[in-house]
Amino acid sequence: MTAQLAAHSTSLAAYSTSTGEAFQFWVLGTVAVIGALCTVFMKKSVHSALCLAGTMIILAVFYLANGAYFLGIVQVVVYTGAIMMLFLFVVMLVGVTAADSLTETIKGQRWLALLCGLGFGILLCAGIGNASLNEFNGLAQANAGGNVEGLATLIFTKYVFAFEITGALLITAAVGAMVLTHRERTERAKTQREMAEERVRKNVQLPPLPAPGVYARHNAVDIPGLLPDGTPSELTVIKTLRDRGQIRDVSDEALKDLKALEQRSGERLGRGDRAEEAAK
Amino acid sequence: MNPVNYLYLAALLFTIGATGVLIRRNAIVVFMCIELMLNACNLAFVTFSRMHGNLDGQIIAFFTMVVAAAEVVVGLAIIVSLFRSRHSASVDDASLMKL
Amino acid sequence: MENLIALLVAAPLLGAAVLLCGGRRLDAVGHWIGTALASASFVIGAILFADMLGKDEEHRAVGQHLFSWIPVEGFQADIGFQLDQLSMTFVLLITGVGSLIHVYSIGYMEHDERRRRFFGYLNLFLAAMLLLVLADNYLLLYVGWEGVGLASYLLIGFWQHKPSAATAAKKAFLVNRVGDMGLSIAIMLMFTTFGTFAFGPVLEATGETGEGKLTAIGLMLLLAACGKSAQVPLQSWLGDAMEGPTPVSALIHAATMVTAGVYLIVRSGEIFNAAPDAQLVTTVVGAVTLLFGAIVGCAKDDIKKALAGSTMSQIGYMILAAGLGPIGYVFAIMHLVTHGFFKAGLFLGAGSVMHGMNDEVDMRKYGGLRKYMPVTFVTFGLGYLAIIGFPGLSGFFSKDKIIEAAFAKGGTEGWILGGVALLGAAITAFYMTRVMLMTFFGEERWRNQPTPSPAESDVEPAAEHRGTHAEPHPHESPKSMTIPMIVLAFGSVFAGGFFGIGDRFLHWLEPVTEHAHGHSPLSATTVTLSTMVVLVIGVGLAYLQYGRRPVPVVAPRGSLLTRAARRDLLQDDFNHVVLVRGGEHLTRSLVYVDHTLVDGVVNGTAASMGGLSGRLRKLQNGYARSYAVSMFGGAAILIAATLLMRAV
Amino acid sequence: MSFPLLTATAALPAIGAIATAAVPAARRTAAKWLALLVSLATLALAVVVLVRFDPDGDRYQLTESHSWIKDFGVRYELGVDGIAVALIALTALLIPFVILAGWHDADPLETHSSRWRPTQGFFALILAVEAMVIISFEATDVFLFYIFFEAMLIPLYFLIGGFGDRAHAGSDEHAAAQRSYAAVKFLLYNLVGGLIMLAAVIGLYVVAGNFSLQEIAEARANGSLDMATNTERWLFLGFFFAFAVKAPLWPLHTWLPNAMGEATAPVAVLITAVVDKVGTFAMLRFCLGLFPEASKWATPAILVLATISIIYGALLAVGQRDIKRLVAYASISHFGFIIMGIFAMTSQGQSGATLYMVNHGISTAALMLVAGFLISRRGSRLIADYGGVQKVAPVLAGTFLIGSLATLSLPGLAPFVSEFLVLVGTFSRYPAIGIIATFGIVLAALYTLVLYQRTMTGPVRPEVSAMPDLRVRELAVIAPLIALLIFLGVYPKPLTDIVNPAVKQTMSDVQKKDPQPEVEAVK
Repeated sequence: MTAQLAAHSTSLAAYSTSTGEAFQFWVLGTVAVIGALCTVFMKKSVHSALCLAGTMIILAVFYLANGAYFLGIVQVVVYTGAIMMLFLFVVMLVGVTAADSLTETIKGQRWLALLCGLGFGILLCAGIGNASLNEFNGLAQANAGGNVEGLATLIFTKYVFAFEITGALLITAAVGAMVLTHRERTERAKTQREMAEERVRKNVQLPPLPAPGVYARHNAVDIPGLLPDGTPSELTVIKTLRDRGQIRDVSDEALKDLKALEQRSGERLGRGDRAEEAAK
Repeated sequence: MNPVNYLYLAALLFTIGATGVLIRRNAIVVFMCIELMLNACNLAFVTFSRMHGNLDGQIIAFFTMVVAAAEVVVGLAIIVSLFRSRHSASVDDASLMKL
Repeated sequence: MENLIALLVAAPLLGAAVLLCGGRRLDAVGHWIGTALASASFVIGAILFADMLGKDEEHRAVGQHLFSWIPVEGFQADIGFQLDQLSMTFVLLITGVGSLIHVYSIGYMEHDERRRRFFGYLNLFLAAMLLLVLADNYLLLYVGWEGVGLASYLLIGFWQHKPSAATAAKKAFLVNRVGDMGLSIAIMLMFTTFGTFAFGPVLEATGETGEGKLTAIGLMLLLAACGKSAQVPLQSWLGDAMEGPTPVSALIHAATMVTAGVYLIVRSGEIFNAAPDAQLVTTVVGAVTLLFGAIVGCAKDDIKKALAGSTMSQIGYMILAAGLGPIGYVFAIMHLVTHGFFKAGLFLGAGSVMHGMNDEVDMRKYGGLRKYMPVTFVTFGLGYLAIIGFPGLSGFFSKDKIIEAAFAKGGTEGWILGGVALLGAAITAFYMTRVMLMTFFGEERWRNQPTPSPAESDVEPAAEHRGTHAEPHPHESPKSMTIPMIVLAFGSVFAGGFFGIGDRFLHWLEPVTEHAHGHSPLSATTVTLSTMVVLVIGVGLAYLQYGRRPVPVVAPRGSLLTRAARRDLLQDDFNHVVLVRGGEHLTRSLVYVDHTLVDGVVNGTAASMGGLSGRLRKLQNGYARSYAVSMFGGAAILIAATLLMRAV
Repeated sequence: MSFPLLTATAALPAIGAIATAAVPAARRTAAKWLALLVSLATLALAVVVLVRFDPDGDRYQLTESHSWIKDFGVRYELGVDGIAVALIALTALLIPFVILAGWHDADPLETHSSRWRPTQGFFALILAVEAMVIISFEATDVFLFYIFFEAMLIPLYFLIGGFGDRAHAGSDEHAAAQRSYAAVKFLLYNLVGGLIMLAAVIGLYVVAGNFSLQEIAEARANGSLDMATNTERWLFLGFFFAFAVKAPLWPLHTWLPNAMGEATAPVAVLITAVVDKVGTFAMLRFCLGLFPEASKWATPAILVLATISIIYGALLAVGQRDIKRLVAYASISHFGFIIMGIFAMTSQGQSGATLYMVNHGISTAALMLVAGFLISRRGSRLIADYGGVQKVAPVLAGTFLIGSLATLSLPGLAPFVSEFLVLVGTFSRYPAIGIIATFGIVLAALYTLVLYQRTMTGPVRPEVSAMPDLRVRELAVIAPLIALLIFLGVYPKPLTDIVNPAVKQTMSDVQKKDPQPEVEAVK
């Protein structure tokens, strides 16, 4: 295609273009407009992005047709290839399935927007029509030494400062994007041990809540479970019974049993004195 | 065909893009519309370049692309962080400018 | 010799400055300084008088130009003095009576802790009054005019802690200001008419302008005189001014300041001569006040207020005489001088009585005092005889001449004015006899009066804390008080004769004021005889009323006229209702208008701006897209504008 | 080139302001002394200006001229005529008293932190106002004048809003609200006036092509600059409006009572005695100088407004309950006299108006500062809260009385001279207006004496029974002012000598002659 287009370049100096280019313009132009409209009116952002990518590729073709070979390629590679992919990534990140509602929430916004758009478009076209733009010099001369070379000459001579500054701008933008999206951890992640220690320090509910029946001597629903220290936990009885006060407290016996058990095991292990100390 | 038609096309695309900016609420789509407007401008620049027979228009278009790239990077980053904090990419949600 | 004129003013002015700025360390000697400087002024006056007598009539008027006061393009006001016979008369009266009253005050104010200040104010008054009579132009006269007003204000309100005194002082100043307005308008008229306001040029040029202008000037001068001399309709302040210490009443509100109006009219004689309408109004004012004051004087039980009514009435005589033109000027001034003697004497006597009676002022609580204060009785009695015009005493000569001159005015006017003057003489005899009888004769009504009278407010002036509130012990006053009374009594007896016999005073003053002999329809003897007759009638009526019958301690309700006269013939009530109330309503409504309307318009604008911006704020809904639409619309408009501009 | 005396006179207080502001927080006494010294040095410079000024010399003297904004022909042009010299002297004279009187007005309260530095700010702002006022009097370039005319609003805004009267009836919040209301009102009124003036200034540039007062006046006089009648009138109205707000003239006056009521007494003096004079001064210099025909055209309306001001201000003063507001309304009445004198277009009227500016400055300062001392003792501005002060503080009462007497223009005190000149000047051209204005002097007696009676006389109220008499510092403020009042009342010649030639010039600007007295006219 490039070659075909390059052949056209000789005729670019003319007032009007070749029929081929005209044909290409009307077909692809229509598609481009449709693509643009779809970009605006598609409900899903993925679809919008794809339509936009299509429009951009068509624009790349038009660049080539206008003798801007370098830009045409860059349009495809950088714009469509890199930037639009970036868009798609973000769309994925935000949620590809999410469909936007197109109903307008700001009163009169849509009508105003359409009115302004229409007016703006008409005025712009009127302006273009009004301007005497019939003289077309064509790029044959400018592109004589090759389009890329021509551009390079300009960029590195006349526009070298702008070029350098845009370089700086790009770097700044990259850094800025990093800063914006990067979330700094303000503190070190806690280890499991630290979390456990914290719970002990707070002393709210050290172990997980006991299930009914744990440590129970009875498995009736109206008997509370016992906490490790032997006290009954009313939380283990269902609320209805608790409200009615139908809780059978068996903790005294249980505590007694527990004490006897501890004493016995203590004697056996020879830790009597320590138990005494604890008793004090 | 008169190459001026390219300019009309550019104007049309620009207007469509602008209207899109105004009526869409999804920040990403709004952003895409902006890209569309930039592209329309680029088309116009390229056409002007052809009209005048020099490459300056193309240079401007080139710079536009670079700046657009930078803008996209920063803009998308903003959208991402907005989305993170608000769980929404709607531009209407960020209406803190209201008194 | 002319250079001494300034010293006349400077001496008391220096006294005022020293005493008022001197601070407490001068408390012990302040009254001596004040008296000394007042007397110094008198001595200078006497020297100048002697000098003046030594010259021919034509060269007696001298002047002293000090410096240019307000030099502005087309407007020359100078500080300059003029001493002619008229001024000389006043200078001697002012400094003479003034010095006597200074002496009197030493005793009278002995116990007042602010005595130094009192003497400062008195000196200030002397300076201002001398400035008034010595000025050689109206503007400087105006300075003195307001200066005496200020001194009067300060002295009436000397016992400022008494609200009544403070109010009276303010009232005096305000009413005087209305008169002052007349004087300032008169000066402005002179300026636009004559281009100057110095006495000489103005009075010489009266022939060169129309009568209308002169009438206007004359009426404005009369307004000023009414304010200062307490003439109807601006008389209301004088009665209240008796709130001041008695020496003040004697000096300022009897002998000197209140006569400034007469001076002004006599000084401006040429203007009045050329404006018969103004003269007529002057005589009417004088006649009305004459009766007004006399009637008020009959009804008052407060001895000072009765005397104040008398003062008003007597000045009415003078104004009447001054209004008569050249036939009356000399007699106006002559009565002024004799009145200065006897009225000051009467006031000092009244002060002496009050001094001995625990500052009681209600004559119904006096009675039979002649035994306890013989000197006061005699001097007061001589003053009394002088004022009613007892043959041979001062008042006889001066008042008689005025009545004669009134008749000499001619025509119906002459008869009316003369009749009024005669009637006034009768009433004068009546009320003065009433005062005399109630105070010095009859039973001792002050006995068994342990409670203080309601006239004495609970806040007593420090100076008047002399006795307890128990029964008063009438006693004679100290020498410093009686001597001035004796001197003044001497004047009351002999001044009239001295002036009147052989027309001495007339010849003295004639070069300044001119004099014309009127053609009276009645002979001088007839007038004198009728005066005698009305005198006897007045005295007789008073004797029947107050001498034969006991005087009730509590005032009877009295007739309608009596009650009205007690209230100053309702003039104060009129003032209160129309001016005070009306003014209060006016200011209050203006304050309201200022707040709601004038301010309201501005605040309303602000509020509507606020409302508008409140609406506009809603456009700022915070939606970026909404803002983008306006930007986009703006861009479209810009394009349209560009296209339009290019198309045009 | 000679020493730029005028610049120095204005620059000294400006530098002083910066220096004062820079004094550290702890050394606030040093700041006070510094401010006082600077103001005294400025006074010394003003005296030098006064001495160097030759009344019989050129119209504008001690001129300085430098190019400033070339593109618009804006120049830094200074010069003084007799009127300006008198007013500069007044300003320089009053500021030390204002500073001395406000010695403790901006001391930080105990509740403030130690780093709080209101004192420095207060005195720096006062000096800043002084600098701007002085340069406004000196500027002969319209644009330069405009800048400082407007800029002085900024320090004043802070002085009113930031340093209110501590004697306030309401709570602290209420006081603060009132204060900021007063400050904003002051600012808005004057800004609106200034805005309209700016439009007129620009209009003048469009018409005349430069901003130089002298050049424009000359061009107008020799006919090379011809303004259409309507243009001239509109421009005149634009200028006059701003000055009438500042002056203030009825019905643009309502900001003054608020501002003076809420500000501390020294600041109130600064506003009414100094700053407002810029308004009347500018009427004389700019309105009459630049637009003589339009001035004559507007005279009847302005005289009517001035007369309304006189009577209305006095009547409202009678109706006030607040001492400071009373003085404010009295000032409105007095400004009516000044404006009347200016537009009467007679030598007496204009000389009188100029003297009035000076005398009113001194007399209001005397009355207001004593009132301030009184208020600071009792902590209330309401007249009804006082009574019998005379008994406990006789010196205070005496000075208050003299201030009151000066306000009612008692002969022998300075204001009488000027008031009478204004009245005579007006009367000789417009007798009816002169007579109506004369009623103002009766009303003046009413409001001042009622004020004196209610506050100073009568039985001693318990709240004032322990009131101390004037202190040495306060006496040092009042005594010179009173001495000056008396001196200028008896011997105003030094002042009239300076003012007369300038008035003559102004009269020739408007091409008016004094009406001739009837008798001489006959001759």
